[in-house]
Amino acid sequence: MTIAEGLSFGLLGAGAFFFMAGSVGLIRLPDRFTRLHALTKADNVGLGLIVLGLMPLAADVREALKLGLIWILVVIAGATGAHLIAKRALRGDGEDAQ
Amino acid sequence: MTRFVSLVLLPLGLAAIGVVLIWTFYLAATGEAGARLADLALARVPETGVSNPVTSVLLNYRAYDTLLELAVLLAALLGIWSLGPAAPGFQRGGEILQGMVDWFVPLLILAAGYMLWVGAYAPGGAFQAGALLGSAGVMLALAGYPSAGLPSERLLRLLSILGILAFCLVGLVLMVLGLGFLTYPPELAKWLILLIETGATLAIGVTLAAAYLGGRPDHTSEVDAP
Amino acid sequence: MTHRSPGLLAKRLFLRGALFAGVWVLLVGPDPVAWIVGGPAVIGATVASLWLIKGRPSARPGSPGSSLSLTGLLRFTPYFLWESVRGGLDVAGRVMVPRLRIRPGVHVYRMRLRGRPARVMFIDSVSLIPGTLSADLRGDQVSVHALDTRAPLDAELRRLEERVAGLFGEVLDHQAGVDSPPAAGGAR
Amino acid sequence: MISTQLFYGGGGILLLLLGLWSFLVHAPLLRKLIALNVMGAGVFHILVATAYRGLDTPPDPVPHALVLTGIVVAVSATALALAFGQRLDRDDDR
Amino acid sequence: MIDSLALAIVAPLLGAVVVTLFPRHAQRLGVAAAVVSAAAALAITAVVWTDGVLRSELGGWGVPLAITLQADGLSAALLGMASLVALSVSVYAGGYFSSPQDGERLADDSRSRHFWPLWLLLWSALNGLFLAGDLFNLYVTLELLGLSAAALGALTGSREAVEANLRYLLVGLLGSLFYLLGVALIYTAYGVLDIGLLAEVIAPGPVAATAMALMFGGLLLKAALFPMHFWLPPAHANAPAPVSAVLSALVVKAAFYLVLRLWLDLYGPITPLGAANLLGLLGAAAVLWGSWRALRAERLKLLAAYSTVAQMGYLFIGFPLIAATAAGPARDNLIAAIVLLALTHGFAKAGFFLAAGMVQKTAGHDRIDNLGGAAQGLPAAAFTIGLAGVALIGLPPSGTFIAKWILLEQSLILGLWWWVLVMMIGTLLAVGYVFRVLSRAFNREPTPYRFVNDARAEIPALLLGALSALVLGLAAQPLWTLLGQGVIG
Amino acid sequence: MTTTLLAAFDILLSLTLLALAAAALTSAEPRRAVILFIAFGLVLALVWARLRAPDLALAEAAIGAGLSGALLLAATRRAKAHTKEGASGSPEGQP
Amino acid sequence: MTAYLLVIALVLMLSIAIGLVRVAIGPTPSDRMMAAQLMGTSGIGVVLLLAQVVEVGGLVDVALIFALLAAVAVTAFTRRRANEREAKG
Amino acid sequence: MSPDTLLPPAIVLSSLLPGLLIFFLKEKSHRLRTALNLGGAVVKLTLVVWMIKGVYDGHEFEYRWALAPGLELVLSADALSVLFVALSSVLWLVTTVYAIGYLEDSPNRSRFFGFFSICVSATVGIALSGNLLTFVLFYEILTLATYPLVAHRGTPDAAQGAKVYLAYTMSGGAVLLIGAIGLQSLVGPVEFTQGGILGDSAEALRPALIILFFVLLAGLGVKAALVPLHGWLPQAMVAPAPVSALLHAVAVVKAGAFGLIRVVYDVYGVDFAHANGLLFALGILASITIVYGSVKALTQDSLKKRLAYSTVSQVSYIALGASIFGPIATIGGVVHLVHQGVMKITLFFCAGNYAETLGIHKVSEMDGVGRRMPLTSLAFTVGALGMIGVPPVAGFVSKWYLGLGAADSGANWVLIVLVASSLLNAAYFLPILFRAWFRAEPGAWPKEHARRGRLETAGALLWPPVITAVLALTAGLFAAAPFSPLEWAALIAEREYGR
Repeated sequence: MTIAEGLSFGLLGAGAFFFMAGSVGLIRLPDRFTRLHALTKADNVGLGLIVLGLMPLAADVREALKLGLIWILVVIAGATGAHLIAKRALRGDGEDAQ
Repeated sequence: MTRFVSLVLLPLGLAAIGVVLIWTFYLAATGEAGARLADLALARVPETGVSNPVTSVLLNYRAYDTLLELAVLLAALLGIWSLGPAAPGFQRGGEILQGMVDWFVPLLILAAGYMLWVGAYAPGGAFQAGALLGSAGVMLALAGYPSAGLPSERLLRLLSILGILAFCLVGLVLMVLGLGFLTYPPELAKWLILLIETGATLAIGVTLAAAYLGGRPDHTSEVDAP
Repeated sequence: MTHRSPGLLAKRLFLRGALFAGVWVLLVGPDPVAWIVGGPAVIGATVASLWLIKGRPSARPGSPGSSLSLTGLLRFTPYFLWESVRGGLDVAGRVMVPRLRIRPGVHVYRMRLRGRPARVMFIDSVSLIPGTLSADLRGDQVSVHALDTRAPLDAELRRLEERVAGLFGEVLDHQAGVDSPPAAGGAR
Repeated sequence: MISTQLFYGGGGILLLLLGLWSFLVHAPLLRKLIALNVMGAGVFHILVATAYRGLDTPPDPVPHALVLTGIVVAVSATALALAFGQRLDRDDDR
Repeated sequence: MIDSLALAIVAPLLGAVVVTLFPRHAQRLGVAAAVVSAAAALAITAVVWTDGVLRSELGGWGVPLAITLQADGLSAALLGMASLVALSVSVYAGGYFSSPQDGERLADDSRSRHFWPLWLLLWSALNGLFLAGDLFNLYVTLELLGLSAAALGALTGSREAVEANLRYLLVGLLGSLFYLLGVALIYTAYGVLDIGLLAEVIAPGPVAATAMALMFGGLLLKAALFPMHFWLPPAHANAPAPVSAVLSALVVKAAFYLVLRLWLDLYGPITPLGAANLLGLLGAAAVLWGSWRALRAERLKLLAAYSTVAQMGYLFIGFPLIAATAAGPARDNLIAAIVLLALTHGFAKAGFFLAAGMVQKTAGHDRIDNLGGAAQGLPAAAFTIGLAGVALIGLPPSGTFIAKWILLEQSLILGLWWWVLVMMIGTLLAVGYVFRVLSRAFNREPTPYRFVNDARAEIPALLLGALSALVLGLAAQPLWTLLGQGVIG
Repeated sequence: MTTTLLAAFDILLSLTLLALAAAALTSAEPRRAVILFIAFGLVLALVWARLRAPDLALAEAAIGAGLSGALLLAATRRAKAHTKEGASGSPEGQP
Repeated sequence: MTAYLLVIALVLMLSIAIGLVRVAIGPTPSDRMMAAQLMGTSGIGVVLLLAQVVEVGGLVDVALIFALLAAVAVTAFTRRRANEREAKG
Repeated sequence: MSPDTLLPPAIVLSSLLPGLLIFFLKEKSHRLRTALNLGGAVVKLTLVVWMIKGVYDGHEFEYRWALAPGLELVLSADALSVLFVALSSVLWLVTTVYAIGYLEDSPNRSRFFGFFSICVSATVGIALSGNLLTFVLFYEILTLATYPLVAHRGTPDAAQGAKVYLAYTMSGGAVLLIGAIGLQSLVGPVEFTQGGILGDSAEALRPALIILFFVLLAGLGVKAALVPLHGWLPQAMVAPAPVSALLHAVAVVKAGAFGLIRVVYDVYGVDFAHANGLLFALGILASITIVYGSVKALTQDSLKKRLAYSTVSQVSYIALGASIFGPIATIGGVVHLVHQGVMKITLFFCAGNYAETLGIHKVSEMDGVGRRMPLTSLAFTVGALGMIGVPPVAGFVSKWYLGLGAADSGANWVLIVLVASSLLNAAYFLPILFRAWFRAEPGAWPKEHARRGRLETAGALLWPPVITAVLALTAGLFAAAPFSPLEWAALIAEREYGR
């Protein structure tokens, strides 16, 4: 196992851990807002670590950068989505309350 | 009685169908069909002008299917238009949403171009590209752009038929030249396919976005930004 | 297109075009033939991008437009990455223990950033740093939801805001009142 | 390879049955459309499973192309059906 | 080299494109496209007649990779019928949508705009379906057909129409999915999609049987065979008249064509008699139920729609007879008779609906009991309904008479008297419902009339009626010649 | 080892897919059904990816995540506003 | 390495499966939507891992599209039509 | 295609084409319509004369057109068909003239004359049918074309009558169709052949053939108004008088009776039918109908109804003739086809004249009508006496031959039927004549129309019954002359029995 592979091992494992943490948070946390915290933070970090872990395995630099681009997009989308959901919940949209 | 049917008879019937299907699928999959069309289709990919086998099938071996598929899309769009005007647009997006849209829409357009180009040699192609364009339209509609960034009705109509038009014209020209309908000469195949795919991408994108609006283009609505 | 000045338009055109061209190369690779499609795609993306911000002021009134600075970016990136990891760890730490360590609540923060991109960046980043989540924006009032209202939220947010300001080369107005009473109650 | 084919083919058949059941039992348009789409996914499963030839052999492109066409058709039909539904709702408003 | 097969599909398709592009001139461009399309399709019929089966492997790849287009006698016969009906409907639609009534000008104009492109797409799908030689390609044409048909059917915009056609759309989608599942199974088992190649390798067994059940199940749903007919009457009765004509005359017929095609090419030889008997049984039920409901219908178009259900039933009664007859002239006659029945019904029902549309437009409604004045004021329309009625009942000299004669004779020869009974009961019920309408045309009040009032609308309908009631009965022999190209004999 | 893991992955993937389908199909509440269906589309794309059909995965991702989801969600809002079937018009209604 | 990647993918699938529970139990539509978004993010991870396992390059593009469109569903979920009023008093 | 081949279709088309053209005429084009009507009738008559000559000289007129493999349209001429064709052509001409007068100024004449012409074309087609398929084909067309005529007036009565007519004839048509197809499925295409085609049929088929005979009988019996299938005929009285004439004398009931003759003689063959007891059954049925019709006629006050029941009775003489084994009775039956037609049409024309001119519809209103309308009443008297069988009117000849034939073949019970029927005929006709000639005129007629011209009524209404009455007399007086109906019937019988 090379150093790169070892690094990948660790990063991927950490990423998986964050994903699990996000999911557990999604289940355990008591309300919508707190769950959103889990989602945005844990998942973004998780994916980021996975992407980092996969970068050494990528065929070339371009491929690796593409992975990075994907992560940035996910982060922006995730943050925006969380903001929109939270805004809607906060403004107490009638439809939303069950 | 209806409860009995839906709770007892129907599940039993479905289970029976399921057993038969699984059994016959087992027989079919383990039968002697072997490689099916795979080997033949893969072997002749180099002659098709593109190196992505799926694109070879979609735009060369079975291009006629794809032509009709575009017609299906057009029919759906025309049907949607015939059902009346579009629903009212969305409220204007806030700063944050707008901030995302500002970047994602251009990127979607870029990605659509990427899909279109990459389809020749790797996974991707006109439909995926068109879907991305359409999604860009959806995103604009969601951000409060009343006509989802679509052009005027005239241009919209032109764009929506572009795929079929490119297909038919290429097919007919080749036919008149004596090659047969949609029989590309190998040296030109790559470019003809690209031409058709470009038309198809625009048509699919515009069609999906217009379909999302869910009604005929409103003559009075603003085309520009809100 | 009605951008305020031809110079600004040209600058934007160039910057964005270059950026999208870069993304194209990133996606497709340096294949010259690919520009047959890539050219129109980049142009399309650039035009769309300019069309989207057409007629919209690039900043809220009362401040010059902000523009991304390279040095700011170099300084901001590691900070942001680190804060993100911290945020992740923070959440993981709170939920992976038997008793949840949370005390959620909404906190209102007055944002001082003027430039549009900077504001968006700030709001998005709020959600990624530990314990905070941007939940609403009305004018300059940002409703921030916190996992733990006992944490020094204002300080954290102010630090983030300054970093973002630095990123966009903006000067923050220090007189603006930053402390507003936290909104009472939880999210329910 | 054959077991993977059978596994996913079987999954497809289950999806199909689920969708069919829902289509027959539930009246609202939205549920019927979802049911149809799930059924479609089931059929596509069978085709894609047929095309699969293991991790080392390239899959059969023909069923992939067929499924792609099928997906487009399904989307078109869904959009049209939703427009029908919208039209009916608008009539209700009047 | 001109590939006339591709041309017949591309012509209406390009027509649809052009009409979409210039909606303001939809009317004129549409009629022009209709003429070209009909010419292209009729040319195929003529060429098949003289030169035999036409084949074209698109893309030059050859089977099994390429999609085959193929026109044998059966395709050519239905193609010819479809072209004539379609052309008449196009001419009629020109009049139907452009004559405004009580300030509906604007709505009508927009309806006309939407009618033409969808109609040409539907036509293209029909031609494609009749010419297809590939199982999956058939799926695509079926979907195109279903989508455009449902959209057209809802053009009246009434709530009933939209509801009915939404149901039609959903049912059609379900049917297509079953069909596609069958195709998937076939491809898994045999690895080909070309019907000709498949016919060589298909073998009796559970796989073929299941695939057949699935494909037929889907198609029968689309063909509205009892008890899967529930969607048809409301959908057909609420559509605009030219659309009803097309739906009843061509669209359900297309599904039937496919069943017949698959039966003759693929499944007939490997299917047990029981399956055919089941088809016949359902057909018989359709005849009885459809005729009965038609008799009880209160509205003219609903009556016509239920009559379609019944007439589809007759077509399926042919299957047990075919299956029970050994190959030879008798079987050939049966096949030809069924095709003749389908063609006659196509012309008759189209004529019927077009005429009904005229009556409805004049009267402002289509309640049969109150139609007296309108029917008497429109002798040509009433006469058309009469001619079409003759064909629907099966009176001489319609094509139906000849076809029923052959079917009845063969059932008696085979000793299957129950089919005779069903057909005769259906016939008498048809007498009932047709004359219920016709009797309205004999009203007390004197109407100083002209025979033809609106030539553009009435002449096509009249010609269709005459084709079904006179020409096809007295000159059916050419059909045998046409079907001799690759189907029978 | 890889085979076993792959099998486990297949099973987990398919179970998730089936569970999502079942949940989506049994949801009476339209929005819940649609959200489940969107998730179903996501997982379906994973299945295509697993079966080496990247073209399909791309298409499913583009359609399922983008268009279909948005379309269906737009419809749920209306479905919510009109929970009960509207009264049908008169049977003799004229177009 | 492949085996390890598969293990990670399995863990991610598991997190998707857990998310499924939240979609099922809700209670608010927001919760379901959130969970669907989680599935999207995890899905991207799975796709990226699969890209290595089944060695199909195009799968990275699948992840790219997922990322680009991740926000569409959420946005569609939260937006209101122009003629709808805010429910809050 | 020689003229001999084309003559049969030409005879059919000579009325069909003008009929179709008439549909497209405007209501006002009175002259053109009249010209087409009369022109067609004259052309047809000319062609028929040509054909009579040809058949007499032994020419073969046969036209064949393949409808489908194994299904042929055959138009051919033998002595029997020529007899029927001649009858209908002559009566059509007369009826057309009458109808033009009768319908003057009434609405929807284009429609009326269009269907009228199709009706006659179908009748001629029936007469010229060379096989069972062709017969069925024209038989159904006849049904179809008469429906609009019966319904023509558009009154609720007319609609009801037309509905009943349709129900009876369509059911009959369906039964006939099954019979015809059944026969064809057993023995192949059924061509009408003198002496029948079943002579050498297999023994095993016999039961099926016997059943099919009764199926065919049931199908044909509806139009021939055999009891109990006669119910439509009295109901159809609501139709205008020319239509009644057409139904009773020229086309409909005649088509049924003609079909019976064809089936007995040219399909089953009289020997086969006799040997299997089919003739006897037919005879019984005919006898019952004869007596029943007469008894019912007695009780009718409505003139047209009385005439209608009289038709029920009289048409069955034809069937009776066919049912007695032996050439003499055959002559009687066949010649009655013509004689009944000529006499009955006279009676209906007269009834129409009474109704049109004076508004008389009932027997009880006819007091003294002879003085008011002498020529009409004279014609009526001739017709009525003929029906009773008083010499020298044509009816006597028919009954004479029927009686002679019955005695010859030993069916003495038939004589009783004949005598009883004649007495009944007298009982319902003589009171009418008595009222017309010997009762005093009432003060006013129910509804007298203004007199047109010098005559008792319009010329177009007056001359047709006078002509047909003269024809009825002539046919009786000169029964032995060449080309007389009797001579012709004898020729037919001779050929059928092959002696």
